[in-house]
Amino acid sequence: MRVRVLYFASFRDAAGRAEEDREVPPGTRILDLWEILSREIPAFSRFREMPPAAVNRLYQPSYVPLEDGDEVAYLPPVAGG
Amino acid sequence: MRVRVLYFASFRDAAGRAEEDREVPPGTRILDLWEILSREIPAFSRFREMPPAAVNRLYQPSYVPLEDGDEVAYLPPVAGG
Amino acid sequence: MYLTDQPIDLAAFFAAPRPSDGAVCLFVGVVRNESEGRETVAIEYQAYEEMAESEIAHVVASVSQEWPGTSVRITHRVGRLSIGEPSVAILVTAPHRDTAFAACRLAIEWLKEYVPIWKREIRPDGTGDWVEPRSPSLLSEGRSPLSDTLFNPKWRQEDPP
Amino acid sequence: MYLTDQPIDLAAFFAAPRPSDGAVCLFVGVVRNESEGRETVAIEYQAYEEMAESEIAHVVASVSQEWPGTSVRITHRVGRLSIGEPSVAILVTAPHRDTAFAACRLAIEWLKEYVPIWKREIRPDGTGDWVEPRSPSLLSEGRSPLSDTLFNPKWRQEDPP
Repeated sequence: MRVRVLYFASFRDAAGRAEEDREVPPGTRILDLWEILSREIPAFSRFREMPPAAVNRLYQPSYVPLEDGDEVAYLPPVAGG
Repeated sequence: MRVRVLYFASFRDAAGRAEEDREVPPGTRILDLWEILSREIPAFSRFREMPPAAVNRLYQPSYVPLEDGDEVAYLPPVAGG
Repeated sequence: MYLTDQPIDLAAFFAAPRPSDGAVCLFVGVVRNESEGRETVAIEYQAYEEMAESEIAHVVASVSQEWPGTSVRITHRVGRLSIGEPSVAILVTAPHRDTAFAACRLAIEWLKEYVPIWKREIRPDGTGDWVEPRSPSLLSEGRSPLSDTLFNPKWRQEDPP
Repeated sequence: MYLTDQPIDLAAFFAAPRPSDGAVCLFVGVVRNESEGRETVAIEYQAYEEMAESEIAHVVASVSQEWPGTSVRITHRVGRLSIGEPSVAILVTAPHRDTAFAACRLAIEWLKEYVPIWKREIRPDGTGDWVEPRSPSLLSEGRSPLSDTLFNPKWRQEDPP
Protein backbone atom coordinates (compact mmCIF):
# COMPACT_ATOMS: atom_id res chain seq x y z
CA MET A 1 0.00 0.00 0.00
CA ARG A 2 1.03 3.61 -0.46
CA VAL A 3 1.22 6.37 2.15
CA ARG A 4 2.22 10.02 1.88
CA VAL A 5 4.94 11.20 4.26
CA LEU A 6 5.34 14.88 5.16
CA TYR A 7 8.46 16.50 6.63
CA PHE A 8 8.60 19.79 8.54
CA ALA A 9 11.22 22.13 10.03
CA SER A 10 14.39 20.29 11.09
CA PHE A 11 13.01 17.01 9.68
CA ARG A 12 12.52 18.68 6.31
CA ASP A 13 16.09 19.97 6.40
CA ALA A 14 17.40 16.52 7.36
CA ALA A 15 15.34 14.66 4.76
CA GLY A 16 16.06 17.17 2.03
CA ARG A 17 12.43 17.01 0.95
CA ALA A 18 9.02 18.27 2.09
CA GLU A 19 7.02 15.17 1.19
CA GLU A 20 7.10 11.85 -0.61
CA ASP A 21 4.99 8.79 -1.32
CA ARG A 22 6.18 5.49 0.19
CA GLU A 23 5.22 1.90 -0.52
CA VAL A 24 4.85 -0.03 2.75
CA PRO A 25 3.58 -3.54 3.50
CA PRO A 26 0.03 -3.90 4.79
CA GLY A 27 -0.04 -3.84 8.60
CA THR A 28 2.82 -1.34 8.86
CA ARG A 29 2.37 0.67 12.05
CA ILE A 30 3.35 4.30 12.62
CA LEU A 31 6.38 3.12 14.60
CA ASP A 32 7.47 0.68 11.89
CA LEU A 33 7.61 3.43 9.27
CA TRP A 34 9.56 5.68 11.65
CA GLU A 35 12.15 2.94 12.08
CA ILE A 36 12.46 2.57 8.31
CA LEU A 37 12.92 6.34 7.89
CA SER A 38 15.43 6.49 10.77
CA ARG A 39 17.69 4.07 8.98
CA GLU A 40 17.63 6.25 5.85
CA ILE A 41 17.90 9.65 7.50
CA PRO A 42 20.71 9.64 10.07
CA ALA A 43 19.56 12.86 11.79
CA PHE A 44 16.37 11.09 12.91
CA SER A 45 18.34 8.75 15.14
CA ARG A 46 19.05 11.58 17.57
CA PHE A 47 15.60 10.84 18.99
CA ARG A 48 15.72 7.92 21.38
CA GLU A 49 11.96 7.65 21.13
CA MET A 50 9.71 8.22 18.20
CA PRO A 51 8.57 11.84 18.10
CA PRO A 52 4.87 12.71 18.10
CA ALA A 53 3.19 11.57 14.91
CA ALA A 54 0.01 12.51 13.09
CA VAL A 55 -2.02 10.44 10.66
CA ASN A 56 -4.42 12.36 8.49
CA ARG A 57 -3.78 15.45 10.64
CA LEU A 58 -4.57 13.95 14.03
CA TYR A 59 -2.05 12.91 16.66
CA GLN A 60 -1.96 9.14 16.90
CA PRO A 61 -0.04 6.65 19.06
CA SER A 62 2.82 4.66 17.59
CA TYR A 63 0.97 1.35 17.50
CA VAL A 64 -1.76 2.56 15.12
CA PRO A 65 -1.58 0.69 11.79
CA LEU A 66 -1.34 2.75 8.63
CA GLU A 67 -3.88 2.40 5.86
CA ASP A 68 -3.56 2.89 2.13
CA GLY A 69 -3.67 6.60 1.26
CA ASP A 70 -2.86 7.82 4.76
CA GLU A 71 -1.00 11.10 5.21
CA VAL A 72 1.69 10.57 7.86
CA ALA A 73 3.85 13.19 9.56
CA TYR A 74 6.47 12.79 12.26
CA LEU A 75 6.69 16.09 14.10
CA PRO A 76 9.79 17.64 15.63
CA PRO A 77 9.07 19.50 18.89
CA VAL A 78 6.66 22.28 18.06
CA ALA A 79 7.46 25.90 18.85
CA GLY A 80 4.57 28.09 17.76
CA GLY A 81 3.41 31.20 19.54
CA MET B 1 -7.71 76.73 60.90
CA ARG B 2 -9.45 76.00 57.63
CA VAL B 3 -9.53 72.76 55.59
CA ARG B 4 -11.21 71.86 52.34
CA VAL B 5 -13.47 68.79 52.38
CA LEU B 6 -14.33 66.89 49.20
CA TYR B 7 -17.25 64.48 48.72
CA PHE B 8 -17.55 61.80 46.06
CA ALA B 9 -20.13 59.31 44.79
CA SER B 10 -22.56 58.20 47.51
CA PHE B 11 -20.98 60.66 49.96
CA ARG B 12 -21.62 63.50 47.54
CA ASP B 13 -25.24 62.41 47.18
CA ALA B 14 -25.61 62.18 50.97
CA ALA B 15 -23.91 65.50 51.67
CA GLY B 16 -25.70 67.27 48.86
CA ARG B 17 -22.49 69.03 47.92
CA ALA B 18 -19.20 68.24 46.18
CA GLU B 19 -16.90 70.27 48.43
CA GLU B 20 -16.80 72.85 51.20
CA ASP B 21 -14.39 74.71 53.46
CA ARG B 22 -14.56 73.95 57.18
CA GLU B 23 -13.13 75.76 60.19
CA VAL B 24 -11.66 73.24 62.63
CA PRO B 25 -9.64 73.70 65.85
CA PRO B 26 -5.87 73.22 65.65
CA GLY B 27 -4.96 69.60 66.42
CA THR B 28 -8.06 68.18 64.77
CA ARG B 29 -7.25 64.73 63.47
CA ILE B 30 -8.71 63.03 60.38
CA LEU B 31 -10.92 60.91 62.65
CA ASP B 32 -12.17 63.94 64.61
CA LEU B 33 -13.41 65.65 61.48
CA TRP B 34 -15.12 62.43 60.33
CA GLU B 35 -17.00 62.31 63.63
CA ILE B 36 -18.11 65.92 63.20
CA LEU B 37 -19.35 65.22 59.68
CA SER B 38 -21.09 61.99 60.75
CA ARG B 39 -23.23 63.93 63.21
CA GLU B 40 -24.29 66.31 60.43
CA ILE B 41 -24.79 63.79 57.64
CA PRO B 42 -26.86 60.85 58.88
CA ALA B 43 -25.97 58.59 55.93
CA PHE B 44 -22.33 58.57 57.09
CA SER B 45 -23.25 56.73 60.28
CA ARG B 46 -23.87 53.54 58.30
CA PHE B 47 -20.11 53.03 58.47
CA ARG B 48 -19.12 51.52 61.81
CA GLU B 49 -15.55 52.50 61.14
CA MET B 50 -14.19 55.55 59.41
CA PRO B 51 -13.81 54.87 55.69
CA PRO B 52 -10.45 55.31 53.99
CA ALA B 53 -9.36 58.95 53.97
CA ALA B 54 -6.94 60.99 51.92
CA VAL B 55 -5.19 64.20 52.87
CA ASN B 56 -3.76 66.18 50.02
CA ARG B 57 -4.45 63.22 47.70
CA LEU B 58 -2.62 60.56 49.68
CA TYR B 59 -4.22 57.90 51.85
CA GLN B 60 -3.52 58.65 55.50
CA PRO B 61 -4.40 56.91 58.78
CA SER B 62 -7.12 58.32 61.01
CA TYR B 63 -4.76 59.62 63.69
CA VAL B 64 -2.94 62.04 61.37
CA PRO B 65 -3.55 65.66 62.47
CA LEU B 66 -4.88 68.07 59.88
CA GLU B 67 -3.05 71.25 58.99
CA ASP B 68 -4.32 74.58 57.78
CA GLY B 69 -5.09 74.47 54.06
CA ASP B 70 -5.28 70.65 53.85
CA GLU B 71 -7.56 69.02 51.27
CA VAL B 72 -9.40 66.15 53.00
CA ALA B 73 -11.54 63.45 51.41
CA TYR B 74 -13.35 60.52 53.00
CA LEU B 75 -13.73 57.87 50.35
CA PRO B 76 -16.62 55.45 49.94
CA PRO B 77 -15.52 51.99 48.73
CA VAL B 78 -13.91 52.46 45.34
CA ALA B 79 -15.14 50.59 42.27
CA GLY B 80 -13.04 51.58 39.30
CA GLY B 81 -12.09 49.26 36.47
CA MET C 1 -2.90 61.91 32.14
CA TYR C 2 -4.42 58.52 32.86
CA LEU C 3 -8.06 59.62 32.98
CA THR C 4 -10.09 60.61 29.98
CA ASP C 5 -13.66 61.69 29.39
CA GLN C 6 -13.38 60.66 25.74
CA PRO C 7 -13.97 57.15 24.33
CA ILE C 8 -10.86 54.98 24.71
CA ASP C 9 -9.28 54.39 21.31
CA LEU C 10 -7.71 50.95 21.68
CA ALA C 11 -5.83 51.10 18.40
CA ALA C 12 -4.18 54.35 19.48
CA PHE C 13 -3.58 52.99 22.99
CA PHE C 14 -1.74 49.93 21.68
CA ALA C 15 1.93 50.93 21.95
CA ALA C 16 4.59 49.33 19.82
CA PRO C 17 6.60 46.89 21.93
CA ARG C 18 10.29 47.44 22.55
CA PRO C 19 12.71 45.30 20.48
CA SER C 20 13.42 43.14 23.53
CA ASP C 21 9.72 42.48 24.18
CA GLY C 22 8.26 39.13 23.20
CA ALA C 23 4.84 39.45 24.82
CA VAL C 24 2.02 41.93 25.06
CA CYS C 25 -0.98 41.52 27.36
CA LEU C 26 -3.88 43.92 27.04
CA PHE C 27 -6.78 43.95 29.47
CA VAL C 28 -9.89 45.93 28.65
CA GLY C 29 -12.82 46.34 31.02
CA VAL C 30 -16.07 47.02 29.19
CA VAL C 31 -19.52 48.04 30.35
CA ARG C 32 -21.80 45.01 30.49
CA ASN C 33 -25.55 44.87 30.30
CA GLU C 34 -26.19 43.33 33.69
CA SER C 35 -24.82 43.04 37.18
CA GLU C 36 -25.82 40.26 39.55
CA GLY C 37 -28.93 39.59 37.54
CA ARG C 38 -30.08 43.22 37.27
CA GLU C 39 -30.19 44.94 33.88
CA THR C 40 -27.79 47.84 33.33
CA VAL C 41 -28.21 50.36 30.52
CA ALA C 42 -25.16 52.55 31.23
CA ILE C 43 -22.51 53.20 33.86
CA GLU C 44 -21.46 56.54 35.26
CA TYR C 45 -17.84 56.70 36.39
CA GLN C 46 -16.78 59.45 38.79
CA ALA C 47 -13.20 60.03 39.96
CA TYR C 48 -11.36 62.06 42.54
CA GLU C 49 -9.43 63.16 39.53
CA GLU C 50 -6.18 64.59 40.90
CA MET C 51 -5.79 61.74 43.38
CA ALA C 52 -6.81 59.07 40.84
CA GLU C 53 -4.10 60.39 38.51
CA SER C 54 -1.44 60.02 41.20
CA GLU C 55 -2.77 56.66 42.42
CA ILE C 56 -2.73 55.24 38.89
CA ALA C 57 0.85 56.51 38.63
CA HIS C 58 1.52 54.56 41.84
CA VAL C 59 -0.02 51.44 40.29
CA VAL C 60 2.20 51.80 37.21
CA ALA C 61 5.32 52.35 39.31
CA SER C 62 4.51 49.56 41.75
CA VAL C 63 3.72 47.01 39.05
CA SER C 64 6.93 47.93 37.24
CA GLN C 65 8.82 47.45 40.50
CA GLU C 66 7.09 44.12 41.22
CA TRP C 67 7.73 42.82 37.68
CA PRO C 68 11.01 44.31 36.47
CA GLY C 69 11.37 44.58 32.73
CA THR C 70 7.71 45.30 32.10
CA SER C 71 6.35 48.44 30.50
CA VAL C 72 2.87 49.38 31.77
CA ARG C 73 0.27 51.73 30.26
CA ILE C 74 -3.11 52.48 31.78
CA THR C 75 -6.06 54.60 30.76
CA HIS C 76 -9.42 54.94 32.55
CA ARG C 77 -12.58 56.57 31.29
CA VAL C 78 -14.83 58.83 33.37
CA GLY C 79 -18.37 60.05 32.70
CA ARG C 80 -21.36 58.14 31.35
CA LEU C 81 -20.58 55.03 29.30
CA SER C 82 -22.84 52.84 27.17
CA ILE C 83 -22.91 49.04 27.05
CA GLY C 84 -19.82 47.68 25.29
CA GLU C 85 -17.69 50.79 25.79
CA PRO C 86 -14.24 50.30 27.33
CA SER C 87 -13.98 51.73 30.84
CA VAL C 88 -10.34 50.84 31.44
CA ALA C 89 -7.44 49.56 29.36
CA ILE C 90 -4.16 48.19 30.69
CA LEU C 91 -1.33 47.30 28.35
CA VAL C 92 1.79 45.48 29.48
CA THR C 93 4.71 44.62 27.27
CA ALA C 94 7.46 42.36 28.58
CA PRO C 95 10.23 40.08 27.37
CA HIS C 96 8.16 36.97 28.22
CA ARG C 97 4.49 36.08 28.57
CA ASP C 98 4.60 34.97 32.22
CA THR C 99 5.55 38.46 33.25
CA ALA C 100 3.19 40.19 30.85
CA PHE C 101 0.16 38.25 32.13
CA ALA C 102 1.12 38.60 35.80
CA ALA C 103 1.84 42.32 35.61
CA CYS C 104 -1.36 43.04 33.67
CA ARG C 105 -3.43 41.11 36.18
CA LEU C 106 -1.75 42.81 39.13
CA ALA C 107 -2.33 46.24 37.61
CA ILE C 108 -6.09 45.77 37.26
CA GLU C 109 -6.38 44.31 40.77
CA TRP C 110 -4.46 47.20 42.34
CA LEU C 111 -6.36 49.74 40.28
CA LYS C 112 -9.67 48.33 41.50
CA GLU C 113 -8.53 48.30 45.11
CA TYR C 114 -6.75 51.60 45.49
CA VAL C 115 -7.67 54.13 42.82
CA PRO C 116 -10.44 56.55 43.89
CA ILE C 117 -12.92 55.96 41.08
CA TRP C 118 -16.57 55.10 41.64
CA LYS C 119 -19.29 53.75 39.40
CA ARG C 120 -23.04 53.96 39.37
CA GLU C 121 -24.95 51.32 37.42
CA ILE C 122 -27.89 52.92 35.70
CA ARG C 123 -31.07 50.83 35.46
CA PRO C 124 -33.65 51.00 32.65
CA ASP C 125 -35.77 53.39 34.74
CA GLY C 126 -32.87 55.84 35.07
CA THR C 127 -32.18 55.18 38.75
CA GLY C 128 -29.06 53.46 39.95
CA ASP C 129 -26.90 52.99 43.03
CA TRP C 130 -23.22 53.51 43.49
CA VAL C 131 -21.43 50.18 43.53
CA GLU C 132 -19.68 49.78 46.88
CA PRO C 133 -17.53 46.70 47.33
CA ARG C 134 -15.78 46.27 50.66
CA SER C 135 -12.75 48.53 51.13
CA PRO C 136 -9.51 46.61 51.55
CA SER C 137 -8.74 46.59 55.28
CA LEU C 138 -5.32 48.16 54.81
CA LEU C 139 -6.96 51.10 53.11
CA SER C 140 -9.41 51.48 56.00
CA GLU C 141 -6.36 51.90 58.20
CA GLY C 142 -5.29 54.76 55.97
CA ARG C 143 -2.55 52.77 54.37
CA SER C 144 -2.00 52.02 50.73
CA PRO C 145 0.67 49.42 50.02
CA LEU C 146 1.40 51.30 46.82
CA SER C 147 1.95 54.78 48.15
CA ASP C 148 3.32 53.62 51.51
CA THR C 149 6.14 51.92 49.77
CA LEU C 150 7.10 54.55 47.32
CA PHE C 151 5.34 57.81 47.70
CA ASN C 152 4.24 58.55 51.22
CA PRO C 153 7.19 59.74 53.30
CA LYS C 154 4.82 61.41 55.72
CA TRP C 155 3.21 58.16 56.68
CA ARG C 156 6.49 56.38 57.12
CA GLN C 157 7.90 59.08 59.34
CA GLU C 158 5.05 59.12 61.80
CA ASP C 159 4.38 56.43 64.34
CA PRO C 160 0.89 55.65 65.50
CA PRO C 161 0.17 57.37 68.80
CA MET D 1 -8.68 30.25 8.79
CA TYR D 2 -6.44 30.73 11.79
CA LEU D 3 -3.14 31.00 9.92
CA THR D 4 -2.10 33.95 7.83
CA ASP D 5 0.97 34.87 5.84
CA GLN D 6 0.05 38.54 6.05
CA PRO D 7 0.90 40.92 8.93
CA ILE D 8 -1.57 40.58 11.79
CA ASP D 9 -3.77 43.68 11.95
CA LEU D 10 -4.57 43.95 15.66
CA ALA D 11 -7.17 46.67 15.23
CA ALA D 12 -9.07 44.49 12.79
CA PHE D 13 -8.60 41.42 15.00
CA PHE D 14 -10.09 43.15 18.04
CA ALA D 15 -13.71 41.95 18.01
CA ALA D 16 -16.45 43.93 19.68
CA PRO D 17 -17.42 42.21 22.93
CA ARG D 18 -20.92 40.81 23.43
CA PRO D 19 -23.32 42.91 25.56
CA SER D 20 -22.90 40.48 28.45
CA ASP D 21 -19.08 40.72 28.35
CA GLY D 22 -17.29 42.80 30.96
CA ALA D 23 -13.71 41.80 30.21
CA VAL D 24 -11.41 41.41 27.25
CA CYS D 25 -7.93 39.89 27.44
CA LEU D 26 -5.67 40.08 24.41
CA PHE D 27 -2.34 38.29 24.25
CA VAL D 28 0.09 39.10 21.47
CA GLY D 29 3.35 37.28 20.91
CA VAL D 30 5.91 39.43 19.11
CA VAL D 31 9.28 38.68 17.59
CA ARG D 32 12.03 39.78 19.97
CA ASN D 33 15.60 40.70 19.17
CA GLU D 34 17.28 38.02 21.24
CA SER D 35 16.87 34.53 22.59
CA GLU D 36 18.86 33.22 25.52
CA GLY D 37 21.49 35.89 24.97
CA ARG D 38 21.86 35.37 21.21
CA GLU D 39 20.86 38.12 18.82
CA THR D 40 17.93 37.42 16.52
CA VAL D 41 17.21 39.48 13.39
CA ALA D 42 14.07 37.66 12.22
CA ILE D 43 12.03 34.52 12.81
CA GLU D 44 10.73 32.12 10.20
CA TYR D 45 7.51 30.33 11.15
CA GLN D 46 6.59 27.14 9.33
CA ALA D 47 3.34 25.23 9.88
CA TYR D 48 1.81 21.89 8.95
CA GLU D 49 -0.95 24.11 7.72
CA GLU D 50 -3.98 21.84 7.43
CA MET D 51 -3.24 20.17 10.77
CA ALA D 52 -2.40 23.48 12.48
CA GLU D 53 -5.76 24.84 11.37
CA SER D 54 -7.60 21.91 12.93
CA GLU D 55 -5.43 21.90 16.08
CA ILE D 56 -6.05 25.61 16.64
CA ALA D 57 -9.76 24.87 16.22
CA HIS D 58 -9.29 22.23 18.93
CA VAL D 59 -7.61 24.82 21.18
CA VAL D 60 -10.51 27.23 20.67
CA ALA D 61 -13.12 24.54 21.35
CA SER D 62 -11.26 23.11 24.35
CA VAL D 63 -10.67 26.50 25.97
CA SER D 64 -14.33 27.39 25.46
CA GLN D 65 -15.29 24.10 27.07
CA GLU D 66 -12.86 24.61 29.97
CA TRP D 67 -14.06 28.18 30.58
CA PRO D 68 -17.75 28.33 29.66
CA GLY D 69 -19.01 31.74 28.65
CA THR D 70 -15.81 32.82 26.97
CA SER D 71 -15.45 33.74 23.33
CA VAL D 72 -12.00 32.91 21.91
CA ARG D 73 -10.30 34.17 18.73
CA ILE D 74 -6.84 33.14 17.56
CA THR D 75 -4.66 34.07 14.64
CA HIS D 76 -1.10 32.90 13.93
CA ARG D 77 1.34 34.23 11.38
CA VAL D 78 3.56 32.08 9.16
CA GLY D 79 6.55 33.04 7.03
CA ARG D 80 9.44 35.35 7.83
CA LEU D 81 8.78 38.00 10.51
CA SER D 82 10.84 41.00 11.55
CA ILE D 83 11.55 42.15 15.11
CA GLY D 84 8.45 43.62 16.74
CA GLU D 85 5.97 41.92 14.41
CA PRO D 86 3.13 39.97 16.03
CA SER D 87 3.44 36.22 15.52
CA VAL D 88 0.27 35.24 17.35
CA ALA D 89 -2.75 37.01 18.78
CA ILE D 90 -5.33 35.53 21.13
CA LEU D 91 -8.42 37.47 22.11
CA VAL D 92 -10.80 36.32 24.83
CA THR D 93 -13.96 38.11 25.83
CA ALA D 94 -15.87 36.98 28.91
CA PRO D 95 -18.38 38.24 31.44
CA HIS D 96 -15.64 38.66 34.09
CA ARG D 97 -11.91 39.23 34.15
CA ASP D 98 -10.93 36.05 36.05
CA THR D 99 -12.24 33.96 33.21
CA ALA D 100 -10.86 36.21 30.48
CA PHE D 101 -7.31 36.05 31.87
CA ALA D 102 -7.44 32.31 32.61
CA ALA D 103 -8.84 31.37 29.20
CA CYS D 104 -6.38 33.60 27.34
CA ARG D 105 -3.45 32.10 29.23
CA LEU D 106 -4.67 28.55 28.68
CA ALA D 107 -5.10 29.18 24.96
CA ILE D 108 -1.50 30.32 24.44
CA GLU D 109 -0.14 27.44 26.54
CA TRP D 110 -2.11 24.83 24.62
CA LEU D 111 -1.25 26.44 21.30
CA LYS D 112 2.45 26.28 22.14
CA GLU D 113 2.22 22.65 23.23
CA TYR D 114 0.01 21.09 20.61
CA VAL D 115 -0.20 23.09 17.40
CA PRO D 116 2.26 21.93 14.71
CA ILE D 117 4.08 25.20 14.05
CA TRP D 118 7.84 25.58 14.12
CA LYS D 119 10.17 28.54 14.26
CA ARG D 120 13.70 29.21 13.17
CA GLU D 121 15.53 32.10 14.80
CA ILE D 122 17.64 33.84 12.22
CA ARG D 123 20.99 35.22 13.38
CA PRO D 124 22.78 38.28 11.98
CA ASP D 125 24.87 36.04 9.68
CA GLY D 126 21.74 34.56 8.12
CA THR D 127 22.06 31.14 9.73
CA GLY D 128 19.67 29.89 12.37
CA ASP D 129 18.42 26.71 14.00
CA TRP D 130 14.91 25.46 14.49
CA VAL D 131 13.82 25.98 18.08
CA GLU D 132 13.02 22.60 19.60
CA PRO D 133 11.63 22.61 23.11
CA ARG D 134 10.81 19.25 24.67
CA SER D 135 7.64 17.63 23.34
CA PRO D 136 4.99 17.16 26.03
CA SER D 137 5.15 13.50 27.03
CA LEU D 138 1.48 12.92 26.27
CA LEU D 139 2.12 14.02 22.73
CA SER D 140 5.06 11.64 22.42
CA GLU D 141 2.59 8.90 23.22
CA GLY D 142 0.52 10.05 20.27
CA ARG D 143 -2.12 11.59 22.48
CA SER D 144 -3.35 15.14 22.50
CA PRO D 145 -5.60 16.03 25.43
CA LEU D 146 -7.40 18.39 23.11
CA SER D 147 -8.23 16.12 20.22
CA ASP D 148 -8.52 12.99 22.39
CA THR D 149 -11.34 14.54 24.27
CA LEU D 150 -13.31 15.99 21.46
CA PHE D 151 -12.14 15.07 18.03
CA ASN D 152 -10.37 11.74 17.87
CA PRO D 153 -12.90 8.92 17.93
CA LYS D 154 -10.37 6.62 16.27
CA TRP D 155 -8.00 6.88 19.19
CA ARG D 156 -10.71 6.31 21.74
CA GLN D 157 -12.01 3.24 19.98
CA GLU D 158 -8.72 1.45 19.81
CA ASP D 159 -7.00 -0.16 22.75
CA PRO D 160 -3.24 -0.41 22.93
CA PRO D 161 -2.13 -3.88 21.79
